[in-house]
Formats: sequence, C-alpha cells, structure tokens
Amino acid sequence: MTLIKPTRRGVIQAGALAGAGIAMPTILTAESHAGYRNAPQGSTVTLGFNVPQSGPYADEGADELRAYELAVEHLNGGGDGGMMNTFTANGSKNALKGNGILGKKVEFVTGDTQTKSDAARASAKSMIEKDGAVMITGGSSSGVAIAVQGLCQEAGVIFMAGLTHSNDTTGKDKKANGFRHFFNGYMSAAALAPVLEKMYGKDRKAYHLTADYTWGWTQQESIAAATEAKGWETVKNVLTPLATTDFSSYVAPVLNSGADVLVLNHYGGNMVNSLTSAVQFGLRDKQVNGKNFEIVVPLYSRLMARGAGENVKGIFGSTNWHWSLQDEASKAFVKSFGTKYGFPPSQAAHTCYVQTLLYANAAETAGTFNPCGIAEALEGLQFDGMGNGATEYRADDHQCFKDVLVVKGKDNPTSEFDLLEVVEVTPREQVEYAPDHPMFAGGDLGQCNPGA
Amino acid sequence: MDAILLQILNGLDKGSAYALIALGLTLIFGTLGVVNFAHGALFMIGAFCAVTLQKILTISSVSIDPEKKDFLGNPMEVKTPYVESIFGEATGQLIINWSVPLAILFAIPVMLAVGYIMERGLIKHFYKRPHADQILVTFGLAIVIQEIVKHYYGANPIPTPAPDALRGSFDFGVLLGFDPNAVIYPLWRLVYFAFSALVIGAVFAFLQFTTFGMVVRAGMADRETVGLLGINIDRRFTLTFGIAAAVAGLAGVMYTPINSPNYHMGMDFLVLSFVVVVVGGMGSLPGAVLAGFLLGILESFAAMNEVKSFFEAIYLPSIDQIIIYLVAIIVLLTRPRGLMGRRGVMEE
Amino acid sequence: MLGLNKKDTGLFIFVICVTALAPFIMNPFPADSAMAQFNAGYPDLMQRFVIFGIFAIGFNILFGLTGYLSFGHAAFLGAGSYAAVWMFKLLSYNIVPAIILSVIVAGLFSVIIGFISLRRSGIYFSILTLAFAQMSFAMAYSVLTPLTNGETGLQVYNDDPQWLKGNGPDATHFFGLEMRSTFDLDLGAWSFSFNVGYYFCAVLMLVAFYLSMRIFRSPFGLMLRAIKTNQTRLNYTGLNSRPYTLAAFVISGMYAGLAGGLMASMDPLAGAERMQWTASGEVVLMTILGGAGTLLGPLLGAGFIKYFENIFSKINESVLHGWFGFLPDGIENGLIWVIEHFVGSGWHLTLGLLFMLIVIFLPGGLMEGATRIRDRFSGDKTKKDTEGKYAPAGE
Amino acid sequence: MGILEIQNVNKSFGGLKALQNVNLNIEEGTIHAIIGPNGAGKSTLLNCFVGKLVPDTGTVTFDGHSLLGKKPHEINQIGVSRVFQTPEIFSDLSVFENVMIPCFAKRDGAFELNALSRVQGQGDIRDKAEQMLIDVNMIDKRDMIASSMSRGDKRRLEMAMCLAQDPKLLLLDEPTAGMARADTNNTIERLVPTTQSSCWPKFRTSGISPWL
Repeated sequence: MTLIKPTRRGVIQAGALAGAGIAMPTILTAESHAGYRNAPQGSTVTLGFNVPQSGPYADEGADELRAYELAVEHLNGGGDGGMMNTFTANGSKNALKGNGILGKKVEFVTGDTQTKSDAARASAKSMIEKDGAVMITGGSSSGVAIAVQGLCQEAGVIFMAGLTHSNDTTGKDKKANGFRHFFNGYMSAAALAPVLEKMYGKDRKAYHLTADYTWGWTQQESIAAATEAKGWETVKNVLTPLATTDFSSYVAPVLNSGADVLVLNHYGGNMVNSLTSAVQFGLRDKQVNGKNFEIVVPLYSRLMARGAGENVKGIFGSTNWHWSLQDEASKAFVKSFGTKYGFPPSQAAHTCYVQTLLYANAAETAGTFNPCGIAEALEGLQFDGMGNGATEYRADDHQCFKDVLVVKGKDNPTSEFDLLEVVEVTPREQVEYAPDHPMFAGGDLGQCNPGA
Repeated sequence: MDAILLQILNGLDKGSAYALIALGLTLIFGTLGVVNFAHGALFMIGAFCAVTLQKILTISSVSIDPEKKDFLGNPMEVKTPYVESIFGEATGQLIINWSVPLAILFAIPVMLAVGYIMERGLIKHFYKRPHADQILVTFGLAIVIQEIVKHYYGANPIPTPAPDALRGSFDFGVLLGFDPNAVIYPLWRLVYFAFSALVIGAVFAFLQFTTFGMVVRAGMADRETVGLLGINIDRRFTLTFGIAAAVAGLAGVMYTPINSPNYHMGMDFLVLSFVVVVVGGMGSLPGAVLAGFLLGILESFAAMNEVKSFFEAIYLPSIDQIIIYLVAIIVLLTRPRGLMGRRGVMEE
Repeated sequence: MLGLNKKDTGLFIFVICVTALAPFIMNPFPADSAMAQFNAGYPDLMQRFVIFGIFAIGFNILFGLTGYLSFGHAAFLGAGSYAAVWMFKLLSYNIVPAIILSVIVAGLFSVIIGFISLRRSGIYFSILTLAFAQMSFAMAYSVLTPLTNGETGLQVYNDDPQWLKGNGPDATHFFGLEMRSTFDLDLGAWSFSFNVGYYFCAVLMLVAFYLSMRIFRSPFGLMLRAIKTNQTRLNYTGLNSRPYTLAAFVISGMYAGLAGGLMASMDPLAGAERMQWTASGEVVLMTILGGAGTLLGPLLGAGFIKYFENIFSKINESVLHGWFGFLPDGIENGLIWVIEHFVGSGWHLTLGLLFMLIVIFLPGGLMEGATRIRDRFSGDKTKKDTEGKYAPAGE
Repeated sequence: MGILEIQNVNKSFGGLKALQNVNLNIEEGTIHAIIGPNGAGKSTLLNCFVGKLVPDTGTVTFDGHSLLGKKPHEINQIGVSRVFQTPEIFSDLSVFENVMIPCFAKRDGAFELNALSRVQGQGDIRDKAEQMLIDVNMIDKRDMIASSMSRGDKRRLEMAMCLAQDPKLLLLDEPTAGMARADTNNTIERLVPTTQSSCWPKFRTSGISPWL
C-alpha cells in the first residue's frame, strides 16, 4: 500500500495539534524506509495466521492453528525441530537456524476467517494494518484463499495459502504475492484416474454430484476430463446447492440412471452428508451393468471423513498428505505434532506447517522480509524432506508440484485416526500440467508488490 | 413413475423434519406469542442427546496392549466400554448399537427440562416485550448454546449410526408392484417418517382430547380471556413450551443417523423452519404440518433432473436453489396469511 | 443550524466531533502495551464502523420508524457492492461513479422487492424479504457466477477493460486521492492512523446521519411513526400508508446500497455472503442492540458488533499469556483457561451472552444504557424526553 | 338528492344476513342516529361506508362518488371521517402529533414525500392543531403520550382528530361511551356547531346517549 509520506510541514502541524494535549511529543513516522510494507521493527517479526475458527471448518482451522504454533516453536528454536531437521532446499540443508527468522523472534497474530471472504479479508486487513503482519497464511476454502490472496497482493505482503484446492487459486486468480503448497483439482484428478481405471476398469459410466460453486465446478471438470481420457463415460453431472444438508433427492435417481460409479465433488459437511446419503440408499450393495456400484470422493479430508463414520470404508479419493506416510520427514512431523497435541496432524495442518517453514527459509535465503525478495527465493525452489518427496514451487504460477496420494477408506481401522490408507503415491510427472493449460488459463501473476 | 415415487418418499422424509420443528415453533408462537430463534438450537440439543448417550455408553476402561502400536509407535491403549464389561460383550454391543433409539428415552426428560428452564428462566420475562427483543434474546441464546456444544463436541460432524438392523435399504417398490430395484429406500428414513407421523399424531391427539389441550387451544385463540377464567394458564404454557422443546428434540434425536449432527445444524434449519411456519400460517398447527410436507416434497421434486431442465428452458436455472423461497413468496402473495393462518396473528 | 433544533444540533456536532477524532478515540492504548489489543483505530475497522453505521442508520429508518422488520436488507448491500465493483471493472477505480451506481441499483432493487413485500405486514413481510434475499444469495453464489464471480467474489482483474482509467491510480480513489493512503502519527508511545478512506466514509456517514435526522423530524417521519403505532387509524385518516412504507423501504435500501458501494470502494471485492440471511440478521441485531427508533442507537450497535467481531476474535492464548504472565503459573493458567472460552474462537459466545444481557437489562438497547448513565449523572431521573427519543423497538 | 345515498344494500356473512335491503338518504346539514340492539347490523352498515366492508349488492354514493371498492383513505379524502367504538389513536405519539396528522392529510392529500421539511416549520398545521386542541379542551395535554390518557380523553382526542379534517360526513360509533358526564357535555357542545355543516353522528347503544 502506498502511504502518503508525511511532509515535514504536515508533521509539524499535526504535532502542534496533538501537542496541545501532550507535552513534548516525540514525533516519528511509522513507516521505516525499508522499502516494503510492515518491515519488522525491533527484535521480532509478526506473522498472521488467518484460519476459520467458527463455522463448519472450525476444527480444520483449529488444527491449522496447532500446526502454526508448532512451526513458530520450531523456528524459534523450541521443541524437537520437526521437519526443520529433514527439510532440504535446492539440494542442500535449509537455511533455518532455530533463532527465529533472520535473527528476529517469530511472533504471530490469529484471526477468524469464518469461511467468508469478507470476514477473512477484514481479519487479514487488521493483521496487516494493526499488527504489522508481514505474511498472511491459512484458510480452509478456495473462496477465502482467493479473496485473501488478492488482498495481500494489493497490500504488499506475502500470502502462503492454506487448504485451497480449486484450480483457480493458481489458475485464473493467481497472484505474484501468493503461493500455494496444497495440490489442486487437476492434480487430484490426474492422480486418481489411473487408480480408478486399475480398480474399476475402463468401461465405466460415472454420475457426478457437484457442489454448485467455483471449486465444485473446477473439481468436476478436472475429474471428468481425466476419467474420460481413461475411457469412462460421464452420464450426468448434477449441481447441488451449497446449502443442501439432505442429499437424498440427488442420490435417489442415481441407481436408475444407468451409471455404475458415483463421483461426489463435495467437500466438508457437504461431502459427509452426500456420502452418508449415498451409502444409506444402498448404492454400494448394488450391481449395475454387471459391475459393483462404486463411489468416489475426489478430495478427502480425514477430519471430515470422521463425520461420515463407517461410510468411508473402501472409498477412493486423493489427499495432499497423510500422517501414516513412512518417510523421515513425515515421521518427524507426526512425532513432534503428536507429542505436543496427542493426536496426529491433518493434511491441513501439514500444509500450513510446511508453508510457514518455506516462508521462513525463503526469508533467510533472501536475507530480507521484502515480499519481492521472498517471492524470488520461492520461485523455482526445489525442496525435499517435507513429507511429499521432491517438490518444486513453479515460478510461472506459484503452485507446488509434488507427488499426490491416492487413498482409500480403511476397512479395519485400528484407531479413530486410522481412517485412510494410502494406496498409491502418484509421481509428480503424472500430475504436472503446462502453466497455460486451459483449466488454468486466463490469469495473470502480475508483479510482486512490496507495498511501499 | 418410480422416480416420482422416490422423490415423494424423499419429500415426506424431509417434510417430517420440517414439520416437527415447525410444529413446536408455531405452538410457541400461538400460545406464548414468542418468536423463538432458539428453536433450531433445541433441535440441535436433541441430536446431541443421541451423541451424548452414545458417548456415555462407550465410556471405557483403558488397558494397554503392548502388541499394538499407536501412531507415535507407543503401546496402544485398548478401550473396553463398561457396558460391555457389565452386560457381557454381545449385549453390551447391542445396547451401543441401539443407542439412537434408546436416546429417545433419554432425550424426553432432558428436553422437557431444557424447555422448562428456558421458559421459566428467560422466555417468561419476554411475553410482553416486543418481538424484536424476543428475536434478539433468543438469537443470543441460540449462539450461546451452539458455542457450548461446539466447545464440548468440536465443529466436525459426529457419526451416530442407526442400529445395524435398521441400517440397510428396503425395496419399497416391490410392495407397490414395481420392478425390483426400482424404488429402493433406506430403512431408517422410513422409520423416521413413521416416527414423525406418530409424534405429530400424538401432539394433535393430546391437544384435541385432553383438558390440558383444550385450555392450550383456547389460549391460542384468546389468551386474555382464558386468563380471566382463573385457569393457571402460565403453568400450562410452561408445559407447552416443554412439549415444543421435546418435539424438536425428538426430531433431532432421530435425525442423527440421516445426517451426522454438528453444532450448527440448528442454524441451518432455523430459517427454513420459519419459512415453513409462515407458509403454513402463523399459529396454525395443521398449517405447519401441511407446509412442512409440501415444502419437503416440492424441494425434492425441484432436485429432479427433468424438473431442473424444464425450468432451465424457461430461464429459471437452478430451481432447486430457490424453490423453497419461491414457493414461500407465491403462497404469501396469493394467501395473505399463509395456507391456514388466522387473521391478526403476528401481522403487526 | 441546518434546519435542526438546538438539541439535534448538539447531537450532530457531537457525532461530527467523535467521527473526526475517531483515530484518537479508537486508539487509547499505547501501541506496544498489552492493552493495544483493544485498540480499534486501524483504517479497516474504522471504515467498517462508519460503513455499517450507514447501513444501520438506513435500516433504522425503515424498522425503527415504521416497525416493518426486513430480514433481507443484506441483498441491497450486496447489490450495491456488485454494482460498484462492476464500475471499477468497466470504468476506472474512481469511486464516484461506483457509489452513485450502487445507490441507484440498490434503489431499483428495493423498489421491486419492497413493492411486492409490502403487500404483507408483520412476520409475513419479514419472511417475504428474507425469501428474496436468500434467493439473491443462492443465485449470486451459483447461477449468476458470470455476473458475481460466485464463491470467490467479484474483483478487478488486470485484463478488465477499465475504459476511463488512463494513467489513473491502481487503487480505489476519489479523483486521484487514494482511499488507502494513510498518515501515521506517532506521539510518544501512541500511534494514530489517519486514513483517507475512513474520512471519506465518515463524511458520507455524517451526511447520511444528517438526512436521517431530518427524516425523523419531518412530516414524513411523523407519518412513518404513525404507521408503526396504528396503521388502521392512518388509513381512516385519509393517508395511504403503502407509498409511505415503500418510500421508507427504498430510502433504507439506498442507504444499504451506499454502504455496499463504500465497502467495495474501500476494498474492491464483493462476496456473495454479503447477501446471506446472517448478514441481514446482523443489521437487525445492530439496530435493536443500539436502540431501534433512536437516532444514535444504530451507530452504537454497528460499532459494538463490529468491534467484537474484529477485536475479540483476535485475542488468542499467547496474547492472554502476555497479559497475565506476571501472575503465578497456577493462577495464570486457570485464568487463561476461563477467559479463553470467551475470546478467540469463542468470541461468538461472548457476543451471544452480551445480546442476552443487553436485551434483558436494557430493553431500549445501548441507547437506554446511555440515557440511564446520563440521568444518573445529571441526577434528574424524572426528566422525560419525548422530543428526542421515541418508543424503543416495537412490533 | 342527499349527500349520502344508500340503495338496496345487502351484506351477509356466510348464512347470516347482516344487512338486508337497506335504503337511506341523508341530507346535508342533518344529524341522524342509528339505534338498535346488539347484532342489529349497525357497525356493519357503518363499515360499508368507510371501505372496511364491501356490500354484496347495492350502491353507496357520497357526494356524487360511489364508495364501493374505494380504499379507506380514498373515502376519507372525499370527506368521510369516522370515530371508532374503541378509540383508534396513535398511542405512541404525543397528543399534539395525533392531531397534526389529520391536518397533514387534509392539506397534503393521501401521500406527500415531505421527507426533508420540518414538522416544526409547518406553521399552518401547528396553528390548526393547536386550535383544535383548544376547542376540545385538551391543550394542557398536548405533550402527553396518547396512550397514557384516560379512555374518555382518548375518545375526545379521536374526535378532535376527525374534526380537524372538517369532514363533510362524520360517523361516530358510540362517541360518549365511557366518558365522564362533564366530558360528555363538552363533547356535545363541541359537536353541535359542526353540525351546521353536514355531520352525521351515529349512536349505537340507546339509553346512555343523551342525544336520544
């Protein structure tokens, strides 16, 4: 944000005005001349954690917040260091020293997005304007992520997206100041389609139920394209209103539609309810076209899947990360998170933790908190040891490219956290796409904005 | 034809939830003249009665099983519900399995108590206050209840399945001479519909055939006159509030296997139930029931692909998004007081 | 002055002073102190105070005077916002055409909805307005995405035409004066922000407030109050109540449109949730909480709710530790455990409790509280003030 | 030709015939009373004049205008005012405001968007309302909230409101019921001069009213 630099005269006048009440005020201008917005003053740097604390995603938000607090603890040298010990950037060890970022102790402010773009922007603005946050991160839906990303671009701070799965976040709504570690609809579809083909065969007829808003559409478009490429036929795509709680009316006609697979392009509460309805209607016990009827949930959230209870058993989907992964990085993260909080982290927690470390590392390598410096350090960054294997932050659209997990609802869970099992780790090459892919076209990264 | 039958069943099912909530709401309007924005919260409390009972029944003794490992690699805790150790494993599991129907017994006293406390503690003081004040105070109460539930149970939905015996689906069509597999309907949803019909019937019978019911009906017609007759109307109104709360609560208990309950389910139903009550006509019990089923069925029809494409052809895409409100507008414009409303109730 | 009586002039001058000095009043605590968490004097929140103030003042003209409780006013706010953002997309970031169009669009929208809804009264009217607003919300979120950008919200993209932009600024501005420009003044430990956008909104809020005062004191306002107390009598006195209520509805709809346009002007994004019933409910709560039918009440109510939403939700555990760090550990943790439930993610709980407490103990809303305090101090409890204050929220 | 002509008016509610072939012809400047036991249809008849009810058949003509299907405010604007059986006043407003409203209705018609003029500045209206309050002996109560007055005062206030419009036809439904004796006399004194123009008070109950 450009600030009017107070002229000398303006300051004197204002001082005289206020001086009437307070004897000998010291007059300073708040903005240092660091050349970017909210340059940290003194010995601390403030990060803004903007997560849903009320509304349907409050639990996911709470888990994100736990991850952020853990990340801050690790950055400041506390705890066991978690993934700081495994994280490698551009082939060498990361630049994090455990003394904060650039020697400044990390502090944070939190806010409630309420999963509404207005509230999320208000909250982010207060972090930027009032608390001097130099980076905003978090969120649990694409609408919010895109809204806050736009705000951060205008305000001149970095946005490290939390859980956002829509193609648009790094597609038509991408911004130079915004970065996404989480995967997206296209990648889900690309990872899922081969597994579905392998499990259910080439000759399938799919019926889609799709949440009637932007994320749902991009998700459906991606998965339909990917499965059709494998020989599936999309029988029908039915849009369901966001406010639907009882999906029976949408599920009831499925069985007699000639389809033998139901794809639920829903997330969160919608997913829980539509899946529950589908199972209640006995779809999974039926045979159509001589094949077992199957249900697919392209985007899984373990936290939410718990709400569907036993209904998730045997159902395929994709996820960004899962705590049962056995690589060193994931194990280290699960250990420090689990020790601190008593349960394993969710994928939302993972992506938020990773984003924070990535930001900190970028600041260290760039030697500044200036968003343009950080963007430069993040663009094209090759890193590993963060639980997803070798990963790249692509410079063209600020999207991370990494392996994608295909998971299945576990048949015999051993604990309340053990709901999903990883059936395949789809390699990165398979989910990659060109920056100008039609599903992502139309956007413009623009120029990085340091805000001053 | 089978598709239509399926949607009628769906509609009746949704309608029963709407009707049960609206029934209590309109009872409170009619007898007490109170706009109760906390009524959705009562529905939610009912649902969480089922969750709570499930939790109580699964309170467990904890032992360590060194063979199994938890997610951190430590020996795993194995939990055995006390119910199983007391009644034996088979009986114990059966009891836990049937926790939702059992929760009805648990919910009735709880809901009556909640209703009693709410009415005596709060609502009572708002009889003579403007509706706007009533809205504000009950809305505040709804938020408070919601936040308390969120604090104890979290924000995510909690699965509360139906008993195994009632979990499957049922080939309803065969009974009516359709081909097998044409009209398959979940058993529990049929149970829900039957249960609602029973509760609605019980409420009407109660109001129709008991002296108490007569006084309540008289009170709905003319509160002041009944008061003058020397009947202790206040005590009866307290009980009325309790009944309304219990009906909403029961609707909530039985709803849990259909959709896993979460802390904001009450708010989700609140607006809808007001629309139902108003479409039915303020202060009319049959109106509330009629409107509940009507809107449920219309909502189900609007979700049908054929209907959606028909409306799309006449430039009304996504009719299922707006059907409830569209119907409400049409009904209110053609029938000034809803389907069966009485003149002068809540018209100022 | 300005056609106001002495008392109203006093009130108006008071409001002008408070608004002008808000950057000082809102930031009473030194920037680095523990209490700084309670400071509200940053541009975004101050803008929100006055914008929602405008919204509530307008709503009060309808609800406070006529007693018609609309549950769909957020639709006009949303329509105004969308109109404004479209002007940014098509013309330029100059906010003048945007605000003008947002008021016009909201006005037209409210003529249609008002004309239909006002055929009914009481709760039937409320449900009709609710139904229209919910339909608008549902459609803006889904079908109307080409027009509203759905879930993401309508925003300005680099490739938008912006025909009149030329070399103009890349941010919303008033003939070159950027809304986001802020002048920061540091006085010792204190820090105060003077934001162009805030003062722009504040001026419009004062105009809106002034107009609402004039309406309250006009024959038109008298008729509206007459509608609230006895519509039948008004009809038998030869007055047609319908055009009066419709005029009030449209005026309040235009206020909502102005608020929506300003919201977009301060932050050029319009989300569909702005039209949801909860948003309509919020303005109802603001008005009742502050004191429906009073001049100042809606402003107070708007400030109150927005303050809680933005300040209390941001107090987290580590902030609490900062506050109570000086206490012995046991007490500190106990205290934090209790308070934690009421702040941060528990801010809704505090809000709900306050709604209940205020409406139970102050039936006339915050304004009644203010009056009681004033009476206590002036020691004159019998003074009844019939000119400035009307009966509180009615049916 | 009378100012109010009623021809063959019938009105029934379900099976109950409330009015059957009513014919009436009221001349300008006369006073009439309608009497009858409870349920005789007096109020029904009155309601047919002010637009509250529409007769099933027949015609109601006032001053050359048919009143059938006209809205209450339109009928009032032609010159028909009515005092109700239970006082219908603006109970949340002050007495003075109560009387000002009909003065506005008389001056400005059924609707006038005078949103930015001031009530304070309406000299003619204020003078007229004040004079009316003096006439009915209520000037000392001008700033009271109407709901806080006695029933008799409310009735007088309502009458003042009707008279403030200089109606051509004044319908009174039990105008003096519930009033103190002195007030009754005051009311009568106030009413008598107005009957020089065309007023038509109506009394529903026999016995109480001193007019019969």
